[in-house]
Amino acid sequence: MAGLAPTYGRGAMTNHWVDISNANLVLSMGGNSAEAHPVGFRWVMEAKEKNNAKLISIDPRYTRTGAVADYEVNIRTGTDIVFLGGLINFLLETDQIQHEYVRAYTDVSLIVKEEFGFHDGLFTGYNPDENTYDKSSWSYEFDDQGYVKRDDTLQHPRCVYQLMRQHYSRYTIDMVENVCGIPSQNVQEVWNMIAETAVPDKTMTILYALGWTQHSIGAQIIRTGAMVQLLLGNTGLPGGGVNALRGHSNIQGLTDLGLLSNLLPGYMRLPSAEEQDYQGYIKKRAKQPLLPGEVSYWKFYERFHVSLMKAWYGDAAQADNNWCYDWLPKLTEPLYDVIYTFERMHKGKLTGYFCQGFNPLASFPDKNKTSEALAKLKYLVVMDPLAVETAEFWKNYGELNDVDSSQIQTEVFRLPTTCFAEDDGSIVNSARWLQWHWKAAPPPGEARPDVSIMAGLLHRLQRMYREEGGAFPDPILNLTWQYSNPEDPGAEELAMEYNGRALTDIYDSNRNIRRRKGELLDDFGMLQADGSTSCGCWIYAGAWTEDGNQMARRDNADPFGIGMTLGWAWAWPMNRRILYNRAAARPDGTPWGPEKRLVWWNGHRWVGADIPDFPDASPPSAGVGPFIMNQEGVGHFFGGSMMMEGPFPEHYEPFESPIVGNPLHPNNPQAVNNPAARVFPDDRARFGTAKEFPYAATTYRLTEHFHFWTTHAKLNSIMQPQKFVEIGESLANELGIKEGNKVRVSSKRGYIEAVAVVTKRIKPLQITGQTVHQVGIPIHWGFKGVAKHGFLTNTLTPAVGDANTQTPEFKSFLVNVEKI
Amino acid sequence: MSHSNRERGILRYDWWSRVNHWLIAFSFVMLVLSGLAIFHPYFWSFTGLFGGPIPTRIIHPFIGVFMAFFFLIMAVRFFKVSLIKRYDIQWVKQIGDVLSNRDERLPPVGKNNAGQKMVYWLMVTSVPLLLISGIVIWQPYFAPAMPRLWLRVAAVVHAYAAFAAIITLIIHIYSAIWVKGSIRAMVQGRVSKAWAKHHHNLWYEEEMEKQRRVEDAAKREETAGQQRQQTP
Amino acid sequence: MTLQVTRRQFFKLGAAGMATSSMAMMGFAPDAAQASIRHFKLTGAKITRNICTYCSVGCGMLLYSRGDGSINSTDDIYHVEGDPDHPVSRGSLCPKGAGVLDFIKSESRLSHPEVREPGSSEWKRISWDDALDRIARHMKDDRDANFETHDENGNLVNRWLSTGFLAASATTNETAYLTHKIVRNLGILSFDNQARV
Amino acid sequence: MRGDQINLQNIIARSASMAPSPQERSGGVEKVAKLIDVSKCIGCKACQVACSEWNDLRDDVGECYGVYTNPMDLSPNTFQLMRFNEYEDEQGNLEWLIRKDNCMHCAEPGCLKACPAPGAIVQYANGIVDFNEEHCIGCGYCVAGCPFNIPRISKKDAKAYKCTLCSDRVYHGLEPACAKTCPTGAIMFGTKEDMLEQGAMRTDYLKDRGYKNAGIYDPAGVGGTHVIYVLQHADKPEIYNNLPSDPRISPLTEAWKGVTKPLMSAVIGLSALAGFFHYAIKGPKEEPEDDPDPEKADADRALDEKSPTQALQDADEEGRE
Repeated sequence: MAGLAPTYGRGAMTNHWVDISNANLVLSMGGNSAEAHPVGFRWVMEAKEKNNAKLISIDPRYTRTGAVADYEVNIRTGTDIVFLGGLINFLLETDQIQHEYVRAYTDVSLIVKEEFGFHDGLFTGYNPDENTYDKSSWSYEFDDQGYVKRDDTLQHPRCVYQLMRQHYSRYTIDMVENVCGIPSQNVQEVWNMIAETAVPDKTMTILYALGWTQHSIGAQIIRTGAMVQLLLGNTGLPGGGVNALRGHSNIQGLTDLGLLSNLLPGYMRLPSAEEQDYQGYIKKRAKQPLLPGEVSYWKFYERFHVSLMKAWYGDAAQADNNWCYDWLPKLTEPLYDVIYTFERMHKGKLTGYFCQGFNPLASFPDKNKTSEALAKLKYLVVMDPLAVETAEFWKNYGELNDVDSSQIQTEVFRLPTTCFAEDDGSIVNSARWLQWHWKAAPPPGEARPDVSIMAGLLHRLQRMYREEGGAFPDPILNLTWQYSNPEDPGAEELAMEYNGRALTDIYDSNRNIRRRKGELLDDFGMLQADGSTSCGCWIYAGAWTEDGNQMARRDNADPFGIGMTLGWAWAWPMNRRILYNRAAARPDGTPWGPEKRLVWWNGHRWVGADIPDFPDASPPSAGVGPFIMNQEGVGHFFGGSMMMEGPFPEHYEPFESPIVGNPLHPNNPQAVNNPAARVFPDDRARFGTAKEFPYAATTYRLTEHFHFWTTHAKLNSIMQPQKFVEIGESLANELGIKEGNKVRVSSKRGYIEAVAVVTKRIKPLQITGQTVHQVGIPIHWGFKGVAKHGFLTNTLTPAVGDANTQTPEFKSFLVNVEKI
Repeated sequence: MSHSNRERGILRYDWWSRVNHWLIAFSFVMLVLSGLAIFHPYFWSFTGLFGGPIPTRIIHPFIGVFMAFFFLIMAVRFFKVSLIKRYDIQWVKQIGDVLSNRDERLPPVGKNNAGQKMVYWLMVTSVPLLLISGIVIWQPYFAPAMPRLWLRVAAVVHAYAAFAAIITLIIHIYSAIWVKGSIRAMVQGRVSKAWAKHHHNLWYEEEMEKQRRVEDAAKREETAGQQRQQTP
Repeated sequence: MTLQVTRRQFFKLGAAGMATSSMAMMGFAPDAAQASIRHFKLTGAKITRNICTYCSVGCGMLLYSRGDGSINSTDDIYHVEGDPDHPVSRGSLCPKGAGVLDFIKSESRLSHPEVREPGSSEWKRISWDDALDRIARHMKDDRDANFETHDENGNLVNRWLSTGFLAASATTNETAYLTHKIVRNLGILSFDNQARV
Repeated sequence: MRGDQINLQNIIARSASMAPSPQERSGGVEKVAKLIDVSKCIGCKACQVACSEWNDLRDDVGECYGVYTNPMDLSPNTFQLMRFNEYEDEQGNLEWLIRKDNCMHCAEPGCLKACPAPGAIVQYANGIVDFNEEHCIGCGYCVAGCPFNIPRISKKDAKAYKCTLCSDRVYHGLEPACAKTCPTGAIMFGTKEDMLEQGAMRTDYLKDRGYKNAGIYDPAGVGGTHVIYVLQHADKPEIYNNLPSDPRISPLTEAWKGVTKPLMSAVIGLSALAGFFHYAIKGPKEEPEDDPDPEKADADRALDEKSPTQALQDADEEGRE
């Protein structure tokens, strides 16, 4: 999650599900945790019971989370930074921050470059023609040794503390009321509740999901939340943190394993086209500490990288060929994300496309554009257990998918695959637990596991390249393939491959043997940069060791009674359950409070209920910071150059906003929407205005359904059979819509029809003196499956993404609603 | 058949009245048996007479409708003779004499005595109640559409009306057994003149009067015929 | 013939009827008052431990299947419930997980490879070998035609931009790892997963 | 199936049966209860799905009626249903009250009382009221008898269905499917004693949080229930989608099935007996021709031979006498 890594060092959920029960306050914002993750939400209810914790739900709608919340607030979609920025301002101005934590574990004292500035909604270095920033001024002042200058008194005008204070001084409570639409009295009450957790032994946990990510400023919203948790001293502690509640069962695993355009496994990055030099590539990524004595764990980047290359290319990867550095594809664009790819596909620049258990026609913004783009392919391969919409984009389903098959020349292959019940393997939950599962039954008919399909394709390509030659076959022909059954590699062998093993005997610094040749590695501490280890995903080292499959462990003992169950499955990194847990102890190594004991210094080493996320022999006196992935060892309020929009989160309106201008910068047209967002001209032409499309719409999931899968499952289809949209009572009255009426919801990009759910749970908001109605549109239902067929919601959504991740802005756009 | 009794005595019930009565009687007995079967576990085994519990539940309302139809016909046809007359009140006052078989002390009555009329009127009241309440609780056709309060009221009405009807039935059957000659009247249709004179004197005289007129007419006809024969 | 029922006969009929019904009343209606609960459907089932395929809470699941693994039987999952040992879910499942049986057994599960030829409006069943041969041929033709070894600035880039790949979000790590290993080494950059939508 | 037949020892009441249940050796069975804590319920319908999955029920895929509740009503294939109500109090505060509607398993079940089919409805010693479709005759009396409007008659087989409280699972030592699956712990299962204790704890908790009228719903009118609710507003159960505030077996049902049932049966039997004894004591009204007095009988026989004219003349004479 792109907002967390620039703040804390890693992009993952900081704590874990059961740990939510250790919270004193739960903030559910940017997500509807009760509906999207009901079982995880159990631990919120436990916190309420066990700690008398309160639950605050902040959402555009009164949701099922709201139904059991102690405080329920409705916010205009896409304005979370204003609310959280106002909170930062409130905490700083009333001095309700966790002082000891903030001073010791954050960057408040670091001094920023003089050139850095922020004027009328834009940071220094903006290039309006390219919609990009020159980020050279977004950095620290360094001393002679290359370390960052600091002022521990926090008085320096350019120390992070003062800059932050100044930046958020504009986020007053009136501004919050005006922009978010929450009455200031309610805002104040929520802020007061949150501020109570600034004391050392009380924690708030933040639960968020796509309600924060799916905005053009999504990553910055998340970062604002993360900053709040630093100010309150809630990160690293049990019952604290910023918890990204991931959507799919193994989306964490796929991200860990780098199945994104710019990544390699373990959050290593593919080189850009300019990085022709291997040493330069490593040097840039092997980040050295910026403060004396800090860990800055990425400094070992080369070990991880070389071990990956050895896992992929075996003996072909050698020091003298830079471990096959040249074989890796190089990036020109920062991301080859899906919006970019479908834009190119729409322009006819793609020949083929593979969808492995993924339904882009339903999942991507602007369905009509997606459909047109797919029609320009020569071939499309869909591997899926289910008959999904994408595989039939060429088939006419009346109004639901109005296409002319005869005009579509795409050759479409639909390959049946196994589902989870029919294979062995591990998946990673949101809390980074790798959990192994076992096959229970054979798949239907001729369905095959994805692994066997991928192997089948690879072998055919290898044969053709061997026989016919062709474009750059080296990496294809040299891929390691030491599997017992080359046609269908076993999950166990693959797990051992990504765990890593010694390729020669490995010795420690005292020449004691640590691992013999061929043995599996215990953890990433054993990785070597000299080619003597292989490891397919360095953060997973330790998942399958010589002691066996750690992911299959089933000891649920919880000796400390705070839910750490270290013997259940295996969590990356190193089986640590709460990230940055060094911060759960005071600088002197003692817990912040008896209720918040997690890891502590016992005089010799770090011990406790969790595995320390820290060098376990580094004494408190050494003053090493708890955020070991960050170069400074501390948490970042100042994001440096890591974010596209600037070092401090700033509010910009959604690209389709129901109001005119950005109330924070009414006079700067460049600062209305995210200035660093990438918008393709064709897509910009398909944005609507509030004049034509007056209502703010947001999309979401219902608890009865999972994306477009469960509309194929009868039980779930019975529970929610048909597509609907939620309309507030007052808007429904205005439009003469009654509960159960059919309505047409349209945006600039198309229309859908659905049943109206008229509800008291959506109330009109007062935004800068104008009434704004919000409309809720669940994403589920399509033209396949056993539920009532319906229109795809993404017919309506705009193709614009977050500037950092290109996550589409599904949560805020404009629609019109008519009764039909 | 030489020993035919067709012409003996007086015709009390014509063939349709008899058929109608017995259709109702048989249906009613079946209704009682099937109804009691699902009324109280004492009678559960009656379900065996109908092929099991579910057939019992299914068949009961159909018989009910069947019976109600024929009952309607009979009720119309028997309406006139069931109107209450002055002597009926006297008869009821002397119920002790009725029960003690002191028939000679009773006032002469018409075709039906007060007891029979009470049976008529009780049935005329309870059968429609049974029909309506039965329809309300009739599964699976009507009951699912009925509010639960209606179901409850109907169930109570059905039970009470059925109770009244069954008691009436028992009195009715017993009376038939008790008053010799009644069964023959309803099975064969005719009663002896003595029986008629004894139990329903007014009706007997009416009948005799009717027959006399018929005979007189026949005689006149005969005489006229003879005269024609004699006159060439 | 006329049916002549004397009163004696009438009595006899009634008595016979009474006798029959009293006999039944005295207990010749067997089973009537017995009750039996439903057959316990898990008896003898094989239990397989699994993790829910839907969201990222990662609840523990017990899959109950018929068939004991003997060579002449096939396993068939017929019930799913929560794994009470699992520290997060402790036996609970949400509405999606609780209904996952109908996902596994969905009528829209695919069972054989199919192709839709250009311009056609229907599917055609093909064999796995045909499907994989044809797809691999498409891939090779495209890759050979459009592979970029160098960008416009002359940098070595070794990439294949004219085919893209979307990876699943519920497959195993092992599948994902192998998929990454193959896709990246074909030179594909338009590679994404469901993390963002 | 025989092996699964629950020991009759553990049945404490059965519909339409005169046979007493065994009373001895029944001490080992504790009363159970399901506690539904509405204040912890998020209305996710996991219970609804798990119920259908366990009980092999698949209702029709219906349509959206403009509300979250779906299907719209209980049915033979929907044993339980989450009913949603957007409730605004006098101050205009919105609460989304979501109630799981299912059989309450009354200690004094109206359905059992109304049922005429022996053994079609039984109450186990643990308190579960179970329908045994094998014995159900489909009369629908249970529908009329239930104070909570729960049983539904199938259109396919004309039999009554409702929540069994997973009697099959409970018999095997498991909790009901809904209780097991409930993600938030809003549904709990245990002995009734424990559940009342848990409910009391939750009530105190809710009172601490400002719900002055929080309480347990265990209505005395039906002798208490084996499904009990914790309500935030126990003083107004009707705001939870018409949960009856004082449910009891309808007086009409009592009038129909209570003491009147044996009483009527007895009266019917007695009236038949009365006839018999009347006959025995008073004897029949003989046919006039069979008069024990031979003279009268002869006269009556003679009467039959007379012509109507003669008969009328005789009558006139009698009248003159």
